[in-house]
Amino acid sequence: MAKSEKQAYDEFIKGVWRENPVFVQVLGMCPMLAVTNSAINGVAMGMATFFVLMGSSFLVSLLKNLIPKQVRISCFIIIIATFVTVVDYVLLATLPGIHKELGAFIPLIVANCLILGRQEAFASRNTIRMALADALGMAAGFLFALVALGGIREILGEGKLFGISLFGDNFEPWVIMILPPGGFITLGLMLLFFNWLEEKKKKLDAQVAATEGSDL
Amino acid sequence: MSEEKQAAAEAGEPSSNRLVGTLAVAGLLSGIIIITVYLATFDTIKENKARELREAVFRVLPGVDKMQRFLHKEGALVVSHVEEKGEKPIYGGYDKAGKFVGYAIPNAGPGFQDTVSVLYGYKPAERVVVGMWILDSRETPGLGDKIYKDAEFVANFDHLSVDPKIVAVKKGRKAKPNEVDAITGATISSKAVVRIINEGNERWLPKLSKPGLEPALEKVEATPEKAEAEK
Amino acid sequence: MTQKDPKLLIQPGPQLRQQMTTPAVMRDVWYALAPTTLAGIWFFGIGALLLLITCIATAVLTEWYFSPEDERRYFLGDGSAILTGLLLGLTLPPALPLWMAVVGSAVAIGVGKTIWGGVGSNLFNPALVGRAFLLATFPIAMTTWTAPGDFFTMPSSIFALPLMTGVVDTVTQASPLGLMKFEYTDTGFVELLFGNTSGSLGETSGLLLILGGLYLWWRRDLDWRIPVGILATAMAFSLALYMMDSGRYPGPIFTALSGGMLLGAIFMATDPVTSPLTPKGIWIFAVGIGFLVVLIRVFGGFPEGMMYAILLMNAATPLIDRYTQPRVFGRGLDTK
Amino acid sequence: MGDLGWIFISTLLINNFVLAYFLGLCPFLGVSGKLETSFRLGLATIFVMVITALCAWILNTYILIYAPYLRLISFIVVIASVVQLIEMAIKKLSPALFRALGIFLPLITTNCAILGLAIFATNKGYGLWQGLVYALGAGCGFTLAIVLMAGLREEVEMSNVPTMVKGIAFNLIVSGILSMAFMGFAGLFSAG
Amino acid sequence: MNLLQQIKDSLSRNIGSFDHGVHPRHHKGQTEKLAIQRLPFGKRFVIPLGQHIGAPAKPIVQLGDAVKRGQMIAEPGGFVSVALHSPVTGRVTVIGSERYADGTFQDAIVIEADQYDPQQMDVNPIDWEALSMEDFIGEVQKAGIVGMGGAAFPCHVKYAIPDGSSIRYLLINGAECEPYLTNDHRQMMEHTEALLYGAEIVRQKLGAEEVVIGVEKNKPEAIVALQNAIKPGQPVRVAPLEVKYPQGAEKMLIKSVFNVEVPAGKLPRDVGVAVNNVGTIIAIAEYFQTGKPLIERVVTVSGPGVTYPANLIVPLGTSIREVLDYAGGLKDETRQVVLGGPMMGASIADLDAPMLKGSSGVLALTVHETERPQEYNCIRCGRCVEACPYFLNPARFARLAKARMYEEMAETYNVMDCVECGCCTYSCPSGIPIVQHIRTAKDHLRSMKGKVQ
Ligand SMILES: Cc1cc2nc3c(=O)[nH]c(=O)nc-3n(C[C@H](O)[C@H](O)[C@H](O)COP(=O)(O)O)c2cc1C
Ligand SMILES: Cc1cc2nc3c(=O)[nH]c(=O)nc-3n(C[C@H](O)[C@H](O)[C@H](O)COP(=O)(O)O)c2cc1C
Ligand SMILES: Cc1cc2nc3c(=O)[nH]c(=O)nc-3n(C[C@H](O)[C@H](O)[C@H](O)COP(=O)(O)O)c2cc1C
Ligand SMILES: Cc1cc2nc3c(=O)[nH]c(=O)nc-3n(C[C@H](O)[C@H](O)[C@H](O)CO)c2cc1C
Ligand code: SF4
Ligand code: SF4
Ligand code: SF4
Ligand code: SF4
Ligand code: FES
Repeated sequence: MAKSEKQAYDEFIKGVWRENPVFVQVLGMCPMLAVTNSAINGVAMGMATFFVLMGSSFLVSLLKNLIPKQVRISCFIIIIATFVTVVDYVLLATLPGIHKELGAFIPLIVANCLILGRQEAFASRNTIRMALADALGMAAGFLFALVALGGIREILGEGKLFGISLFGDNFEPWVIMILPPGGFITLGLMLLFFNWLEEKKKKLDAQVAATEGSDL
Repeated sequence: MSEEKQAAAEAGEPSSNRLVGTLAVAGLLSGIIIITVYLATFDTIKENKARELREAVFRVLPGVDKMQRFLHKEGALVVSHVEEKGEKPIYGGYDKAGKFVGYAIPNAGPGFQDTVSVLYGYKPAERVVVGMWILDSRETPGLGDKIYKDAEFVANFDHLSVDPKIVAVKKGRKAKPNEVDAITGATISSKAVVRIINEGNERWLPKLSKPGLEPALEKVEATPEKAEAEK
Repeated sequence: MTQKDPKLLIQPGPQLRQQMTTPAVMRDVWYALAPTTLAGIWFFGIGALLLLITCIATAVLTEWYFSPEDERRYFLGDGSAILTGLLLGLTLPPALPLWMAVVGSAVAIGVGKTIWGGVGSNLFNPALVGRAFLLATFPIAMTTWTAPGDFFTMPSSIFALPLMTGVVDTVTQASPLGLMKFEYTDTGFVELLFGNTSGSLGETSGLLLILGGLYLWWRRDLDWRIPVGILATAMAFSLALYMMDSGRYPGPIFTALSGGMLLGAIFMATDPVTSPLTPKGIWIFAVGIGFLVVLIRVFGGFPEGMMYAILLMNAATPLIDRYTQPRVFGRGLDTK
Repeated sequence: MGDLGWIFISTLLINNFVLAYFLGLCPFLGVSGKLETSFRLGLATIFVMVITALCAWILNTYILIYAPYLRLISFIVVIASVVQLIEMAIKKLSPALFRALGIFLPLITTNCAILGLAIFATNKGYGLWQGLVYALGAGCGFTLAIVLMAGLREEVEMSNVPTMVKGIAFNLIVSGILSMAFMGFAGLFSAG
Repeated sequence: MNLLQQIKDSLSRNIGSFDHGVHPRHHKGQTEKLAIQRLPFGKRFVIPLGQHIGAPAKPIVQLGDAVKRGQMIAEPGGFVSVALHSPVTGRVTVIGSERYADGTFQDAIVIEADQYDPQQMDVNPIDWEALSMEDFIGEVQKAGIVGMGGAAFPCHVKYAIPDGSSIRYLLINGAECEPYLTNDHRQMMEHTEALLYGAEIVRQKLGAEEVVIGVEKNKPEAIVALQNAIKPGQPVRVAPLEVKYPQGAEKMLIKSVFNVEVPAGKLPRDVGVAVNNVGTIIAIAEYFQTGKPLIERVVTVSGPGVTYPANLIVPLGTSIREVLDYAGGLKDETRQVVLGGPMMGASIADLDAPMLKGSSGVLALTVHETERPQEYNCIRCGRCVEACPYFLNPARFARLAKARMYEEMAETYNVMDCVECGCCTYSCPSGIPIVQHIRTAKDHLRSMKGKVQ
């Protein structure tokens, strides 16, 4: 029991950090770049994706034995599209303001390769429990990335975070951050930062290995 | 366990019937879910939309309390309650007493970045624009978006003569009743708004009913949005 | 005296080299820009000098910081970072807060150059990448033009605190292009030629820019086809428009002398790194820029299109180069 | 006509699907390594987009007014099947064309640029001709962007981009610069 | 051909020049006024068996054999190969590996000179007019004559015209576009008669209509000397050429003189032209006049590192050291010694290596010439593109080669058409050794091709 709990936890952490869908696997970029010009939009998009991912992972792993191989992709897409439509309507009914901001990009969650990819690679081969842990991790990682990107763009672009002003009235907004080039460049630089961390870690590991080697 | 084995055996050679069947079931299932959610949210969504429109109309036509949709058909304005494809409506606003106040006219055109959708209020009796609101735009945050965020600019349209046509001038140079102070740094967007309104006027002014002969306020219950509002 | 057996060098041929070196080319461009720079400082005052120094210093520091440790000397040795900083500075409005210049210059070198692998590897003009970034980031500050004043003017806006808006306290004045685009007013030929107009630091005096260009051409550092192609195309295009409606469209002389046209055509489009290699390609490049400038100036949303025109053609340069390879000697002849 | 012209210019340059809307990024970043391939992918995209616009218009006009809630699912299913049918037809009728474009078709059918096209065209309320021009503009815009990108990347292939930067991070930053350059087209033909 | 094309052609007919190329300072002043001298015979002569293009020669003497000056010591190893002769009377002391100028070892025959022999040769004129074409070619091969223009390509191979082609012009290459070198220049002035005689032999044998001697305009005395020597009615003319490197590359020369481009991968004979260096023609003349095979050649010894620059007749096989010593030895500042011209020549590793049939010059260079600029990244300035006489894209070669994309260099950019003239490296402000990159690429491509076959 404890072991499987640990496993589930591992799956979760893997998605949030080690195999972060955006920063490490670079998946699901289109729907994310377009809407992440503020942290709150990032949260909204992240939550929408979260819901779709959890829902479809659950259904797919539940039905995995009933779906024949040949039509599995079609079935996955139908399942995903269903959840996306649900999210679309629910958002439209409950949070029309947010829905207006995210606009046409909500339906595009269907095309997010992250979701289909998880179904194909994980949910359709694992127990419901693990599938949910994996979905939770991936969705949380995606949410984290969206909020981080949206946050940076909002802080520089408007001097605010979640709508709260940070620098006072005299702040000069960095308009580009909210514009498309800002999205590209910020994500590029963030990936660069992750590469740099990775490189640094590798160097450190190599050093540690070297000193350990000499000790022996 | 044995079931699983069987399924695995079947997975090798499932009949095409089974494939189609699975898809059909999946489609059916998803259809059911979607329709359920659709029905559950339908009313709220409809109301949200109607409220949004109403708020916009009330904003561009001060003093208005009730509204109805008009279409231009066979040379005259007629009241319409159902959406019809391809026909562009305008809205008539009436005060508490049910007296006609003015029209709210939507129009759209290219702005700095993408299409800008404008709704503006027009009083035919005085031939003035009495309000302007941006329904949708992708203008640059901090610059172009001042066309709706900058109250000063929006106030330009509170009493604006349409004769001979509206003109945008450099900020601070407004002198005539048909002139608009453009936003510094967003001249293009400002001019776009003016152009869109001028185009709307060109299209609609000749089609409007003679002042005083506007269609009267019909039975209020007929408009769904009114029904919602009364609840 | 004869040596018994000298220690002989083995080097691959050819053993002779012409005298020009890359750092010397870069230095020539500094010299060519010197008159323009001094004039800019003369017109816009010490504030402008501070702005230029800030740009250059940031450019050099950024280059130093990002270049590999063992190659730093070599990366800095060519002097192109100084040039990028200088050219960026010359394209900025004189009252721009210094902290913004720091941002622009760091972006110019960091994003425009070092991530590509340093000098020679970048495919976009670094100074213009920096400027495009600044324009999209601080559109208002980047389009607030001040009138030329006396030498000791120092707009307080340049000392705005980092991240904060600068309040421009000197006389602001629309640039000749702004006047043209939004009010259809022409600026006189003489003013444009001698540079007593508002605008970017380095773009105001047409005469000095042309002088610098002639110097570079004489030193064979510059491909004459680029400025000539750009100016000819732009002037022809605007002449055609001018003949259609002279009240509304600028004439060819105004087009050639206003805004960044000369600075861009002579010093920025000619950046060898980001322009095509082949003679035919260079013509296509130049004509493309000339066309795009007028298109953007006259029909687009910005009063000035030089920067975008150059960046767009930079993007197309690899394609141009690829499809304009010269006919190799002895190939592609009619076979008898 | 002016309207159609503006729709085309706008989607081609000002509101380029890739550079301003972030749509079609996977092929844009993934397949832009080789010029030749990119160009053919671009052509295939134009083709699929035009088909999509047609399908979307038919669906919108004849089916979705009765069942708006099926929009997303029907778009996906119909576009995917129509493209598949056409793919089969091309394979039969013109094997050469199939070799040139066909291999890309499955890759594109489910991507977000195609779906986005259908959804945007619907949201904007475009009619048949407007929708087709919109699709043409979007497809050509995609082709323009990916061909430019491929040219840049082929060139960069030979230069010494630091290893740490190489890869998606670099491509994103280059896209950013390209997107910045395309900002120069903003406001084109709308200044009035 | 339509009228437009004709007008275009006549406009582009810049006779005497070709497009692109470079203008290095020519540094010929040091030696151009110095008459050709004879280098005294040394002691030891090293004759490498493979000093020409093609198959190495096969020794026909034994260790210890006594040989006479001009005696054949090795016979051709195949059709594309020539004979070797002893430059002195003496004794064969070694048949085996000897150091070559580039530092490698090659099979060679070493001859120790007989110190007391007067080194005279009998005069044995050959009646060339009576020879059949086949015999003529055989004689040229037997005489060991190779191209003296630098490539050392067996001369008789050029004369073996296959059926179907014919030669209209014999083009004598007196361009001497390499800086420093003046050996062709001096030969044209001092051996004018021999040159014209040799030209007549080759012209008649090849059935050519006319002999054209291409000479760069920086050798006016040579042009005058030739023009004075040409008899009225003789089908020989001198074509003055623009001073420009590589005017002497045969395809450029043909372009300059006839305004004809030799198609890539084709030979001059495919456009009806045979090209020979001045020295080559003179060697032919000497052979048929006196029976003396190719056992010596004219060499320019020059460069700022040489004490007394000179134009010397050097017996082949003499060590470079002896040649330099005769010219007063190397100055202290010398950093590099080059065999051939400064553009195409190679720097040598060992002064004891022998002079070869293809060695047109020995140059001693000092720090000033040998210091290499700091290498920077290519800034795409296009100077190399504007320099390449073959209209290739050297900048692209350098980049592709650095990225090891050799196949693309060949397929898209025709790297194999490059003649390694060095104009690109010469003109590059970033100090990129482009030619070196090109050589690496070509080597790689050739070895790949070898593997595939
Ligand atoms: C990044 C950026 C975004 C801009 N966005 C807008 C915009 O949305 N609307 C607009 O009218 N002008 C916009 N502009 C400014 C225009 O390009 C143009 O300079 C301006 O309209 C000129 O107005 P002015 O003469 O009042 O300064 C933008 C400029 C930049 C650099
Ligand atoms: C770049 C280059 C430059 C050359 N320059 C000369 C020259 O100046 N004089 C010359 O006789 N041959 C020159 N050659 C060699 C000629 O191309 C050609 O091989 C020669 O003239 C043929 O005559 P040969 O076989 O008698 O030597 C040059 C070759 C190259 C590739
Ligand atoms: C197999 C082969 C056959 C050749 N045949 C001829 C020929 O018939 N006529 C000719 O002028 N040159 C011939 N050449 C020589 C070349 O054209 C060229 O002169 C030689 O490679 C040296 O040229 P360079 O001194 O310019 O480098 C031949 C070369 C080779 C490798
Ligand atoms: C004629 C000439 C023009 C140049 N123009 C620019 C320029 O506009 N912007 C710039 O950053 N560098 C310029 N440079 C410098 C250099 O080429 C540039 O920094 C490289 O792009 C860096 O790789 C120029 C150099 C020369 C020789
Ligand atoms: S696969 Fe699809 S969702 Fe994923 S990054 Fe690519 S386009 Fe975006
Ligand atoms: S390069 Fe040298 S060998 Fe060749 S022609 Fe010129 S001088 Fe003669
Ligand atoms: S060495 Fe080759 S590439 Fe360079 S200039 Fe000469 S022919 Fe052209
Ligand atoms: S000459 Fe050198 S720097 Fe100039 S393009 Fe050629 S290789 Fe590059
Ligand atoms: S193309 Fe946009 S998500 Fe893949």
